[in-house]
Amino acid sequence: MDIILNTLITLSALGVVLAVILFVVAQKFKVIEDPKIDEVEACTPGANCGGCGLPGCRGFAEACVKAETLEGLYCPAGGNEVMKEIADVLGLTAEEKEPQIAVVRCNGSHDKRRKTTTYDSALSCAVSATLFGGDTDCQYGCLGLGDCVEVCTFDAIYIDEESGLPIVDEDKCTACGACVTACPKDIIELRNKGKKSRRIYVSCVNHDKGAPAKRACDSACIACNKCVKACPFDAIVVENFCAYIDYEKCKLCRKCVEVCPTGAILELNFPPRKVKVENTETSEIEN
Amino acid sequence: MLKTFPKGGVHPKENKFSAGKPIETIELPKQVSIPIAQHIGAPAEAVVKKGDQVKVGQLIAKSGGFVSTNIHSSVSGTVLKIDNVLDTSGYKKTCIIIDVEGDEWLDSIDKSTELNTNIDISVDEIRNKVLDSGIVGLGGATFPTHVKLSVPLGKTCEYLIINAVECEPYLTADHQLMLEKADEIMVGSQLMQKAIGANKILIGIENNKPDAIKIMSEVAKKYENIEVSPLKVMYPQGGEKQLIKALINREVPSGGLPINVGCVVQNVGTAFAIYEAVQKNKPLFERVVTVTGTSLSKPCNILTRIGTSTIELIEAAGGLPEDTGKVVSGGPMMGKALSAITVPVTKGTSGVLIIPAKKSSRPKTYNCIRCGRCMNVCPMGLEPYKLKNMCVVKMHEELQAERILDCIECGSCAYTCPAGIPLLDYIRLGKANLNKILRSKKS
Amino acid sequence: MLNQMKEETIMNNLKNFTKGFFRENPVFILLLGLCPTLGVTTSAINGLAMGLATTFVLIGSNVVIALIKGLIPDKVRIPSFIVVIASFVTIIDLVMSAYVPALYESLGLFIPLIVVNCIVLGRAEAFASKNTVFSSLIDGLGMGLGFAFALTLLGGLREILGSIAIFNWKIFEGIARLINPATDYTQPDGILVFVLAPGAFFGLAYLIVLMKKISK
Amino acid sequence: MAINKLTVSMSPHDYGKYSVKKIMSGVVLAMIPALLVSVYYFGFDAIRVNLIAIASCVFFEWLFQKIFIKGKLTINDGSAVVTGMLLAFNVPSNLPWWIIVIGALVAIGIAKMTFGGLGNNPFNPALVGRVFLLISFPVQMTSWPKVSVLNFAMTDAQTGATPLAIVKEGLKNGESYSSIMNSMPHEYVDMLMGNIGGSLGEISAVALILGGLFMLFRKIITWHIPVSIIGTVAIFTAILYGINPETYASPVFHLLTGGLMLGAIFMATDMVTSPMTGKGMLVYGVGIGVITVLIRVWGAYPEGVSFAILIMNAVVPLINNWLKPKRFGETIKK
Repeated sequence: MDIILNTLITLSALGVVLAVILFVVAQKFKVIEDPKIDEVEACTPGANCGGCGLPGCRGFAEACVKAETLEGLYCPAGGNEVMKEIADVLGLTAEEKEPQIAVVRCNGSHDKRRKTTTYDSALSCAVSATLFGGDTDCQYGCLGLGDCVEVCTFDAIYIDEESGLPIVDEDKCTACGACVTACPKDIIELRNKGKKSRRIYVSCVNHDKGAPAKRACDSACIACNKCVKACPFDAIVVENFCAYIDYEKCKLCRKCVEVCPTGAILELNFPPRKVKVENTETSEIEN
Repeated sequence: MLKTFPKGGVHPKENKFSAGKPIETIELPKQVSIPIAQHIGAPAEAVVKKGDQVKVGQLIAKSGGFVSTNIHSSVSGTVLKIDNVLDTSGYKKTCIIIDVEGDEWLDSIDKSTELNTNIDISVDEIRNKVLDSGIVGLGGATFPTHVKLSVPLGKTCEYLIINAVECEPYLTADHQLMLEKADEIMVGSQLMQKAIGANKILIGIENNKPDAIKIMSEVAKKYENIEVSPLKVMYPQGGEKQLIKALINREVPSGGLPINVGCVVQNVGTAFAIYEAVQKNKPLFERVVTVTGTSLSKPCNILTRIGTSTIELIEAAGGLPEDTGKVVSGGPMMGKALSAITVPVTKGTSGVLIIPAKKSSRPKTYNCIRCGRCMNVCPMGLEPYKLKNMCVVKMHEELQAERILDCIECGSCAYTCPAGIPLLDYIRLGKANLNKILRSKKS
Repeated sequence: MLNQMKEETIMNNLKNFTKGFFRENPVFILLLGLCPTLGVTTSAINGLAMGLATTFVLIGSNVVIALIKGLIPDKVRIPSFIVVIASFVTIIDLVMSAYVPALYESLGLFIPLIVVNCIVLGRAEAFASKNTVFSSLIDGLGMGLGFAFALTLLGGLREILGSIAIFNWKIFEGIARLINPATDYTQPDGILVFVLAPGAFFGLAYLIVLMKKISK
Repeated sequence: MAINKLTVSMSPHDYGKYSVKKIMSGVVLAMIPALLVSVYYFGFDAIRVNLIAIASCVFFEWLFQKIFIKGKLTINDGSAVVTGMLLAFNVPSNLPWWIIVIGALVAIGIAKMTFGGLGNNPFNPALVGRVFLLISFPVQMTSWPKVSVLNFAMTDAQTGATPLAIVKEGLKNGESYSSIMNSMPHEYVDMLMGNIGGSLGEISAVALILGGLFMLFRKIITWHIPVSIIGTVAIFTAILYGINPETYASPVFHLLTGGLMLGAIFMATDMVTSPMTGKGMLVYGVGIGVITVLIRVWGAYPEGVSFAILIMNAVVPLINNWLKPKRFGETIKK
């Protein structure tokens, strides 16, 4: 009986005293944190890639909660879906953005671009770029040492052994833009993913004149202007001896691909062209 | 005990094969390509166009700003075109390509070899002539000399230091120039002294050139206020800050210039070029280049016109050896490896070094064993192993606190690393990135 | 429909029970309750006893907290949890000192220290205060047995290496006795350091590595 | 014209003569005199212990590299051989083979490869192995065989204590230092030459100093660490001896016995686990010296060099951070 009484008295007394203390402390240190930040953060992919330009996903969530509208705030890794979720949580409207993807604008694989020197320093594109234009005659092309691979937090880019060029994994790439800033040659660009992820782009950034560009690389853009003439939508411009397709204007008609003499314009994820294939085959036989 | 800088430094094998070989001239090339960016600062602007006739010494590209300088034709002939040509930087840069026809010099150039010791020229005239003649620091940094000769307001200069150290292994161009043109160098130095208003001229020569020390000391007696000091052989004594520390025991503050401690440092080659420019009216269109290498049959020092293709120099030195693996413009410690041997000689080319194939690859790399050798040889008292790691993980703020910008890129750390780690590669990269960040912060 | 739901609950409970062993093992994966883990695991039997004591406390506190979770105000839940836990620890403390005095002696201070074992409070906070009584019971049982499993494993490892014995059965000597009961063979000492504190760190570190490898 | 593809790399284009492999082989060469002395006094046992230690160290390095690290193979840099030899030098010559293998496993597996291999280990691997064995197998690790010149008979040698243990025991029993020394079977000359009980490689001060001079000459080590350790021990023990020569051993005795020379010359100078600047090395050396004397004079163990080095290993990163080299141009501030 003693034990029960003792327990009861001790615990009750303690409870009363502590309750008073707790009350005082609770009154003194009141913190109100917006619970929405947590909710928004839960919506984000949580990859902390920095693609939005803010410090991590938490930073992005805080910015979203603080902001009046979601204008200018976009999570490239999560895309429209995530933005819509966030908008629902906050009761705002998110702007729709065309999904984008990183594109490597160099097609100078080992067999198309001959090596003229041997590179022997630290294996980093950035180091190599401060030293010289690259171990081929093309001083604009991909160095193939994989700085873009290193910065990618989504494992979405890798160097192809055979061609020595980086290849973007379409399913994994979130267009966060880390590789774009990492590339010392400014070869990687973020472009609209396009319908059914069909894209057309000039896979060359060589600003040399036609002749030296062609000498350096078999698939270089030689600024022949044929694509410019072929384009019905004025989407192609040639600047500094290199063509560029504006993805906002391009309607994916593929006319430029046909006329390009060096194959510098690439088309991705299109169904094969039946008529055209037969034509080239016959012409090859004739030759 | 000979003077030297107190901390760090290495002593690579000297290999001065071309020492004592008289300065030769070679046949004029058929064509020269003269880059318009041969100096630190803004590139010059071409003032000739395709088809123009030019003479030796004629201005072909005009200074493009304060830190920039003129470029003159080194040959006479017709401008073939202005095109992009691969140069020492490893990139294609704009060059003026001239087909050589004969060797017709501008009339104003005094071609006589007579010594002109008259230095009774006004300071402004000296500066103007230096600017007009397109003189840059010939030690390799190619900083426009006229900028260095204008002492900023509020600063005074006590000493003019003539850098005759030539601490790079293999190179002998400055050494040979001192043997043959000691008097001219003295006059050139005095002209500079006058321009900057220095009290005294100090000439630092490393002790592995006893003949040059002897000749220079004897000649120096003829002139006032010139002192020749022999220095202990230690790389990188030719670095401005190290040389000042060695000669007058003053430390240039971090991020400062030699003028902060009352000095201006100029290379001997520059002194000679200034003599020629001021006394002979001859712009800078030729320089002495050492062509050397263990496998080269005839290492030599050649007086070369700017714009000559490197291959012609190599031919003059006995031809490119079969087993060549690497061609370096400059010395083995700080020179740049060339990606083609057609690269033109520029004002900054102090030497052409041929390295055999079996010596041209990097040593095998191991893990860093924290031996601290890189730290002990760093003449700037930095911690290269730490800087390298920080550069790899891009800790740029910490890099600035570790004073990466003080690095003079002498390469002592990478030279001495027993684990063969490419320390300097990454440090250079980190420096470049940090500079980029600082610039963008400023603007 | 009803059957399916029942199956689901059973599956859920089974999951709650098994996760404590590997997927969410408190010691190897969650790294909770390291103080008793390092302190008492000099032998397998000590580890097992400590693990079972903790299991008892876990089950008790989980059930009680799940029962009264509606009554406790959110602001003072931690003091309340601690009171509940402390009561159960006191119970096991009294029980052990009454029935297994030798073991109680060797575990010493670590039994009362169960009060501040992060697993107990952690489960109360993370699981019991949000789930039903039954699943809290299952969770407490699973987590507790997972803890006991980890402690026994570590204790066994240290005992084998440190004194070449398992559950106080000297291995070499025991085998020699089995072959010839009259033998006077005495086995050599083990690697002493595993009985000492540093051995606990080595053992735990490598067991964690091993668990990471296995659960991959 | 161009014959080969030119190699393009960053400056410098010339490289010094040091490489990790050369440094490691230099250390091995420097250990040869001490090895010869140990063979002279302990016979085949010395060779046996060395071979087992080296072989198992190299094997474990290979194994861990293969299974856990999966980088390029690093056993050919020679660091495992050095670790193996140092481990062998730090154990008695009559140690059973399986204990040596456990030591090698701990040295390479726990102290070195777990941290990422050569260059990343905070503690000297050989010493971690040795201390592990000392704590785990106190009996085997402290029964030193009595030396007998060129004993190749492979008979079980008698065991005896090290001079340090004799003195420690004697002082504990209340005898005075001078009386202990009088009954001591060894002269100072014996201690110099190695005619005393002790670990395999630590017995001969002369052979170790020879090796140290060789390493100094080859610029593998600098003078800072050995000199500061030996100097600190000498000064500290001299002060104690000056206070009371009856209860404290003389500095000469401290210098010549135990693993002090081995520790100062070979163990503490391990580049990976020692500070980088000269100043840092001096602090590190003084620290080791002080801790050694503290353990030897007032601690439970008769010998304290291994513990002292390991303790100071732990503060090396701090020393490196604190004693940075003097930056050029730092003194003048605008």
